[in-house]
Amino acid sequence: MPERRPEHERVRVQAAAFDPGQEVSAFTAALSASGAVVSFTGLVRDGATPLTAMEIEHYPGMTERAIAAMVADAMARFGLEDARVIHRYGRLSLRDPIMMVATAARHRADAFAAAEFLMDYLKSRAPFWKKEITADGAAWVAARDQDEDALRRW
Amino acid sequence: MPERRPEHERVRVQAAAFDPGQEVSAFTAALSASGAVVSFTGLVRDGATPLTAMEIEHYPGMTERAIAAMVADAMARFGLEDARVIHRYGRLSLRDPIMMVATAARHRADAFAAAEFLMDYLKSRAPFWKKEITADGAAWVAARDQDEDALRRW
Amino acid sequence: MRLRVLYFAWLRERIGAAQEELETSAATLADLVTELRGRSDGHALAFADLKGLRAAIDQELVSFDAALGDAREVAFFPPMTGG
Amino acid sequence: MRLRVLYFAWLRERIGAAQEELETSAATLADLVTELRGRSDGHALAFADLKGLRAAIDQELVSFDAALGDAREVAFFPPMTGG
Repeated sequence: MPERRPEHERVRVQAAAFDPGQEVSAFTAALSASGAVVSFTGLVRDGATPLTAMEIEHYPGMTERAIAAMVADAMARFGLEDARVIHRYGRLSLRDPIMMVATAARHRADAFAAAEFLMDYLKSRAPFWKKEITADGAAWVAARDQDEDALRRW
Repeated sequence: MPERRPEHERVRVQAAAFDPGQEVSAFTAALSASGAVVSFTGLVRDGATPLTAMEIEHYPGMTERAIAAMVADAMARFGLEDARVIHRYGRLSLRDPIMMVATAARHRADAFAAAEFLMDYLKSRAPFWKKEITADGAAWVAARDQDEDALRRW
Repeated sequence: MRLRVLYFAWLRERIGAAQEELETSAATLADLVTELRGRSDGHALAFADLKGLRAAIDQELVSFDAALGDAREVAFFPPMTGG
Repeated sequence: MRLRVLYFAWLRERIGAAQEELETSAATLADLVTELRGRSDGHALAFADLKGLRAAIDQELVSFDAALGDAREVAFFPPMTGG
């Protein structure tokens, strides 16, 4: 395994848009020992009512700390060569990428498990709050019990 | 859901190299109803002995048929909006992408499960055979019992 | 003790402020909530039911029985909906 | 019945050919294997132990007790190692 990237380079919390494909290319190009790369991208999509926009509020400072801790945990638990988390905040449009996770390990089982682990923790433990704006008005997205339950498997 | 892409456009078996990031971008850009995209990329990596090259043999015709059937199965089973499988054959170098899978669904659980399902079937049911070329000579990669066992969970 | 208190999402909207600086002698987060409820009708409404709320002390997620200790920043918010 | 038989990976190397055209009256894949074993030492060696082998009839994976029916293409190979 090569020298490991500092934790803070693995996490980006930003207002700017990003291209998940470009991130996957850059992430993959920097690997040296992995046989398996998994990526997850979350996109803004319509709910029951067509969406005008999504607004994401976050807790600057705590967000980066919380995600860096999750990434360090995933790196150790699944023996990853590298991992990446990018998460946007601010105003997003339909179909915009909201966030992505990438993981790299020797074998596929670890890369998949690490990506799912990070997604489960990001959903319920990273301080982001989504608001959906539709023709009917704006409404905060409610946390789902099944997202909280998903943490129990780890 | 928009009109679905014909099955054969979802599967590519090719000697040419490909860029997994570019594929993720194109795949994601064509979606309209999904909130979750998962990609898996398999890379050539060193085993116990440093690798000179990898040669992948396949069964032309059967390969495409077998993969198209897996993809159709995954689409129905996990309610996917779209899926993509690309798999190379021929001579590959260290760190080259060997293959990739991409899946898109409304929710992350289905996108992850479909990608793992496709990987498990590709490993043991798509007619590819890998040969590792090292300084010691060439050796066919042996199938692993755990790859066969992985199919039992579906 | 001087404390910065932050509010997020609908809690922020209900209270009508993203942050407040205040002086408190509360020993725990629950004590602090009791104090905050007295500040306005908006606060009282926002903190009516703690079951649907989460809290952090100095950017670490904690439960409502956590001691404030020498905390400098406390935050209250609804369950997170990231990812 | 005229049949095209394909070999892949180490089976191909051991037999020394990627494909053969042959005339057979074998009813099942197992019968065909018995015939093939007689063709050369390489064939006999390649088909010594069927436990480590897989087979397809007209590009569909089947077990060794499968009937040949009106098959046109039969393939033999080791367990797949794709992905």
